[in-house]
Amino acid sequence: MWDSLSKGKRLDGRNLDDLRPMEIEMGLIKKANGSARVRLGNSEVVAGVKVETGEPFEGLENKGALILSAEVLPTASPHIEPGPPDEETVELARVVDRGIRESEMLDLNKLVLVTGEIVYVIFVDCSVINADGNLFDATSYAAVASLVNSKLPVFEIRDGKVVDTGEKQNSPITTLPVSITAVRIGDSILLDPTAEEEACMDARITITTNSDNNFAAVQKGSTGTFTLEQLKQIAASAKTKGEEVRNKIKELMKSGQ
Amino acid sequence: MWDSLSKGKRLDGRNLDDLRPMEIEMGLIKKANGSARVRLGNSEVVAGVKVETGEPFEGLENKGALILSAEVLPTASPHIEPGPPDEETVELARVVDRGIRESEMLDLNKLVLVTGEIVYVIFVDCSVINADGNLFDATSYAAVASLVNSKLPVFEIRDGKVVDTGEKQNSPITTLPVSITAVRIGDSILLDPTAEEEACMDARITITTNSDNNFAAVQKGSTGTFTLEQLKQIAASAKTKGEEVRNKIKELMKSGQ
Amino acid sequence: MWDSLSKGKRLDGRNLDDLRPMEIEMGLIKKANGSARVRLGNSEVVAGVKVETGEPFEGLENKGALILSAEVLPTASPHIEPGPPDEETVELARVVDRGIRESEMLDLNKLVLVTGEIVYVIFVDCSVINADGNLFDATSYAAVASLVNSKLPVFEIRDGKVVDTGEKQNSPITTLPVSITAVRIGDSILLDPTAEEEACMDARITITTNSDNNFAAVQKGSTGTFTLEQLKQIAASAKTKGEEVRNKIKELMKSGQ
Amino acid sequence: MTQTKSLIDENGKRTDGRTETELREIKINVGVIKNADGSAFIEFGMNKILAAVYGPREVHPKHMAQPDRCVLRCRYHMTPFSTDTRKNPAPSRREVEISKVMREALEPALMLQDYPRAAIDVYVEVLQADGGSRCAGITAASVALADAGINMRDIVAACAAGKINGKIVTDINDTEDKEGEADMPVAYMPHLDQVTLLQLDGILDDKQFSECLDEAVRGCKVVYEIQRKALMQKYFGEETEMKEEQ
Amino acid sequence: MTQTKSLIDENGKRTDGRTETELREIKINVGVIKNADGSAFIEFGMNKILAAVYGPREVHPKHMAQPDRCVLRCRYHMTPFSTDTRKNPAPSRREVEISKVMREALEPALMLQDYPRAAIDVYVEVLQADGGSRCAGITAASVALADAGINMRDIVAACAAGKINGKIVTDINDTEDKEGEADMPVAYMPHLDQVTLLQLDGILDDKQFSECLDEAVRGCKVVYEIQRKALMQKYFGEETEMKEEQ
Amino acid sequence: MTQTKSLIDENGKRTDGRTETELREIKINVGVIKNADGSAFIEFGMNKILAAVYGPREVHPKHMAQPDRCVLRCRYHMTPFSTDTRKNPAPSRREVEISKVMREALEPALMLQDYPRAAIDVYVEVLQADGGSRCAGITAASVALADAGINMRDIVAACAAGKINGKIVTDINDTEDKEGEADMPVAYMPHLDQVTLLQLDGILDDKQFSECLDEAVRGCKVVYEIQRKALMQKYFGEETEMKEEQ
Repeated sequence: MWDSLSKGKRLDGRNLDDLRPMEIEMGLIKKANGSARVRLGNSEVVAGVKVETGEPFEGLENKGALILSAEVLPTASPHIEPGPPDEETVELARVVDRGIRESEMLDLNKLVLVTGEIVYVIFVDCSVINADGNLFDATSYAAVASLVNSKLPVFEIRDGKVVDTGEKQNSPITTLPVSITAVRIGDSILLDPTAEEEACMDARITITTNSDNNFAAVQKGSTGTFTLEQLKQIAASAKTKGEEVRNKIKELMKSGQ
Repeated sequence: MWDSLSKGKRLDGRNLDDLRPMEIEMGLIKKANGSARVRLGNSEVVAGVKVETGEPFEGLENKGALILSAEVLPTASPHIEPGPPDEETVELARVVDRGIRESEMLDLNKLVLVTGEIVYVIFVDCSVINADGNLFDATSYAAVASLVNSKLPVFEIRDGKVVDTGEKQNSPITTLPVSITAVRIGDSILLDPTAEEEACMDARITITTNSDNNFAAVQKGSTGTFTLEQLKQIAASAKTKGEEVRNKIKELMKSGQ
Repeated sequence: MWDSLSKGKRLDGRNLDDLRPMEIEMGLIKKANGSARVRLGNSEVVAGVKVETGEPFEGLENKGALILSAEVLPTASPHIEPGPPDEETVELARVVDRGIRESEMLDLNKLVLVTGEIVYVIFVDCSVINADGNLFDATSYAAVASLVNSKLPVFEIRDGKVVDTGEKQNSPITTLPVSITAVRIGDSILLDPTAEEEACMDARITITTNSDNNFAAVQKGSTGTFTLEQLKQIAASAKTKGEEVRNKIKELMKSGQ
Repeated sequence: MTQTKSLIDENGKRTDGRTETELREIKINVGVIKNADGSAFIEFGMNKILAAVYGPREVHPKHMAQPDRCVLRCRYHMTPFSTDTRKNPAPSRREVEISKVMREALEPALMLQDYPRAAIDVYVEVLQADGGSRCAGITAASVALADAGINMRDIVAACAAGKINGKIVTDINDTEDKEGEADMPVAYMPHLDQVTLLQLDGILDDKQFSECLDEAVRGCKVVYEIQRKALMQKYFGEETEMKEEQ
Repeated sequence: MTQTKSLIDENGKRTDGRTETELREIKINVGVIKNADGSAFIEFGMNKILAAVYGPREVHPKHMAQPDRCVLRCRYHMTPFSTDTRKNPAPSRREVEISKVMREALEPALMLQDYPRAAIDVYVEVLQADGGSRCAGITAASVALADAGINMRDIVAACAAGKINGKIVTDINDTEDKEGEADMPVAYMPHLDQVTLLQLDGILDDKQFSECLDEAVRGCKVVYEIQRKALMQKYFGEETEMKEEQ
Repeated sequence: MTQTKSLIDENGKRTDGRTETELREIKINVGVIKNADGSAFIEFGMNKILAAVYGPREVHPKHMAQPDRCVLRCRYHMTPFSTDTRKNPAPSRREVEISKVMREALEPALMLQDYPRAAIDVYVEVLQADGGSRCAGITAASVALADAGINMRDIVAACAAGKINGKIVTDINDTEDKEGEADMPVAYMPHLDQVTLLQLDGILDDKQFSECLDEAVRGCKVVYEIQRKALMQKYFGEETEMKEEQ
């Protein structure tokens, strides 16, 4: 790998800043309020949106509740044991959640039924089916696409009780957050790493931008370091490459998925 | 054992389709709303009924809630470790529950206080005290007998709150489900297996009939197989033998226990 | 140690019935409703009081709820693993709780908003920071001092909802429970044992007295025994030494902490 | 299973348009999970279920290893978005039970003595649940085991029969499961003519019991043909399947 | 333990008709659990409690074994139907604490050094709980240990005393525990004259403390006689007991 | 981070009176926990955080040991009374994540290959939480590691920068975290000039991103000086610090 990288090429033939081929399928889970399956190279994630009502979070009385979970299914790799999420999966869920939450992708102010008492609760559950590196981006794209695909039930309060009117509404989407993950191996910065590349990485970073192409969330990971110059360079790539991915999602939206 | 079985006899002298001696004692736990202790050979189970009020299950808004649990106490055998129920105990509880639920032994429609909001919650908790095979039937008989023995508190809604009137009512019992468990060892089918016989079994099956002598629930277990003919033969035995057990329970009911 | 004890002296130079030097600092956690840090020799505990509202406990509908927890932080010794409380920590919490509860230190009758429905919930959480023996007393003193230090928010019911008025009130303290712990090593009875002494102890006992110098709670521990005479002798010491500690806490209260 | 709505119309059609003996549409894709040793994706009506097989491989923890045979482990698991109401991610007692009966239904077909001291893990993931998810899961898992190259005596095919409006019907769907009178899931090895799973929820008399069991087994044979074609298509390509159909 | 109702009537009788120094009725049956190495069932007032002993036996996990002595493990557990309100099956902090003090109360009577590297497990199962279930449990467990043939220095007998209406009384029942002023459970080895358990909940002055402790020990001695008879009846039959009573 | 109140007044002062580039008051005491191999207590604004280090020591369970290096383990934990609303004692997903990034932020400074097969445990206990508890925790932990005598390449200092009212400011406090527009915690090794932690919550444009990152690093350098003095004071006494300040 090192030989290859020193020539600016990766084992799978990509340039250092190439993303792998991506496929997005929306709406595959009819029982969910929204769903998407994303393939990023051989990494594959299914995300589903389910909508309920409940109490708002403390301190966020005038906002709907967004709850994102992620699990890496034991189908995904020989190294996954079934069980409660480990440290890495908790980080995965929280980083994907952070991108959506900090970009304010969903206008949660529009998801309140009775301030401080009853709000829409939006569950976004992400299941990694096959793991071949960069689960952060694959999961993030699946979560974002499932929300893009979602229609929310119209709930109403009648006689003090929540009633599902049977009607549907578009989800209040304001922006499309897109994360780009890079790893450093020696002096090379590689985007969208495979599992093989992650096994050799020194450090990892995930940068999320919104539709205005501003930064919304960052997470550095792994036990290596970055210089300030490297960080700024990756930030610039995250904008360019993020826009590419965002345009792909926008096309899917237009095509009516 | 194989020698013996080839002659149609079991190590404890029983014929293949003989059940072990059974003892049922009802009402031993005064603090419970109903209780029973069952001895089936050396297997021994105590079951207790406790009644509360609560919300109905989702999708079953016009029915009382029945919640059955089973635990194999560490007193029961040198092989039991204290702790949360393992796979086998979960199956035990679910099979016993299924017999009671599918036969509609309790008329849950009569256990509603406010439709969709407050219903009777009937807990049936089963504790295996000594384990010597066929826990399915021993536990099932204890659960059924504890319900037969049970008197429910009369709850009322006053000023929007649940009040225990202090009065008692009979439980709304419609039928008596009885399970019969058989195991296959080689070509022999044995009813009511001991622990020793279960250690040699190829496959197991539990068949529950109701007071009309119809089938209400079936659970095949263990890693062996049955032929269709074997299954139909066991189904016939389950009816005959189930009726014997049912008559025993009916006698106890008449004798005022 | 045995040599030393036979001469009535301990390894740290104390007499058998000497307590170690004690330091109490109150109010160090501004975000808590009350707090205290106690150093007893090298054992160190921080306790914090947090106040919420909630339902009363069953059977105690006309009383506020007091909930005491204890944890031994992994900072406290090389032998502590992070994780849920083990048997010893559960006992620690329950013994500290018992002293406060049985002495009726807090007048819980004064902490009711709507009888049977909404009461003050007083959490006292104790964290052992460094463990060098006699955690029972160090934790008990920290819990008691944090309650002494506490001011409760004044809650009111307005339009059926709980409102925090923003005002503060003194906690309804009626008495100061003080526990004294003794261990038996051979024929010697030692008060306030160090970790080293606990490692050699035959039996342990914790006796709590109240401000009237009556007994309020006792817990014998460890796998050794006491004679009746030993127990009565320790009970007498618990009164004398408990009064010393109580006076120390009273002085701190006067000095306005 | 109390109040029975009309689940069969005047033309003898069921709520989803099927006849009494008709199975829902079934599609099986083999080898869909890159990292797994064997895998299959089944669409069985609205069920969408993945099965992945890892093994034979080393056992962890080691004390679970058997000196004379392979350990088979099996997990049936529903994703939170697979059900009408969101499923709590913690494993339910229902999932624990189904995992157990699924393992017991699959094991008779496997030559486990060929892999002493090893383990085979079967992971069944329900992405969308419809009635009959355990049968669909067993069906997919058996194909995934074959795809993993495990030595097998037979394929296990699974299908339920049941009773609605007093009639025995094949392959109970979600509505029929909830509002019908009986549901009997069966798993079956067609070549060995052996039943490896049998459950029943609901009331059947003598005659119905036999009829239901026979009908479920017939359904299993239909399912088996689809399993066989899916495996042939994977290993011999589209053409083979063409020939089969001629 | 605040507001004290009248728990002693004008005739000096307690709510269940007992005098101040009278114990509730106690019955002990030995050897009631077939699979256990030793067992006992105690009815102590309305308490119905089983104790089963397994061991000495191998320790799992092995690293818990002690080279020079046997490990004693003890679990106090309430069945869900044993209490007025249904008990949640998960172990409560109260059960964890009682398990610990129960083990510490039983251990002084056992010759654990006779069984190096082994474990003895004591399981106490409360089928019906009344006041004093820990004392009844210790009493039953000690009989079960004897029934298991464990080498013992003494039998541990347990009984509480307490304070109601300002008076010291023996063997506190449920109502007295909840509405009385103090409850002091004690476990005691009669031949060695040693206290192995002592707890107190409630207010006692100096004199009451001594009196209460002495009275609890007297109760333990009464309990011990019943333990002894139960064991003799098991091992020497009904007749022996007859002789005892003459 | 939606509705931005005025967090900077007309005099350019923040809610706690600081200027835009000013850090909160920071105090570090070294060696505060008797039993630990190294420890530090930090007050960083209203944050009160303990860090204790145990190790290098044997690894349990043993299979976690690495043949060529030391295993670093790290736990970030909040006491129940440390937050405005009582914190549930069970570890939250937030605590799990912070434990992970904290370990990854500390590890680059440690010469772990010097201690093969061993483990170092870092326990960070938040007694009182204010904005920036992860930065304060990393700062304290790095000092505690030095106090434990672990071989280190550099000290890790941590500080956040952020955006409030459209301006980049240093060392975000609790109010600014909740009501401001962006929070960027950074950990940094001053001598090696390397970033070991970088997170961002909130919206920044290109220019702000760079500015914020640079400002956080500047804050880390200020923090580093305080770490250095605390360690010198511990090891060389008050006097040394005096000289430093001259």
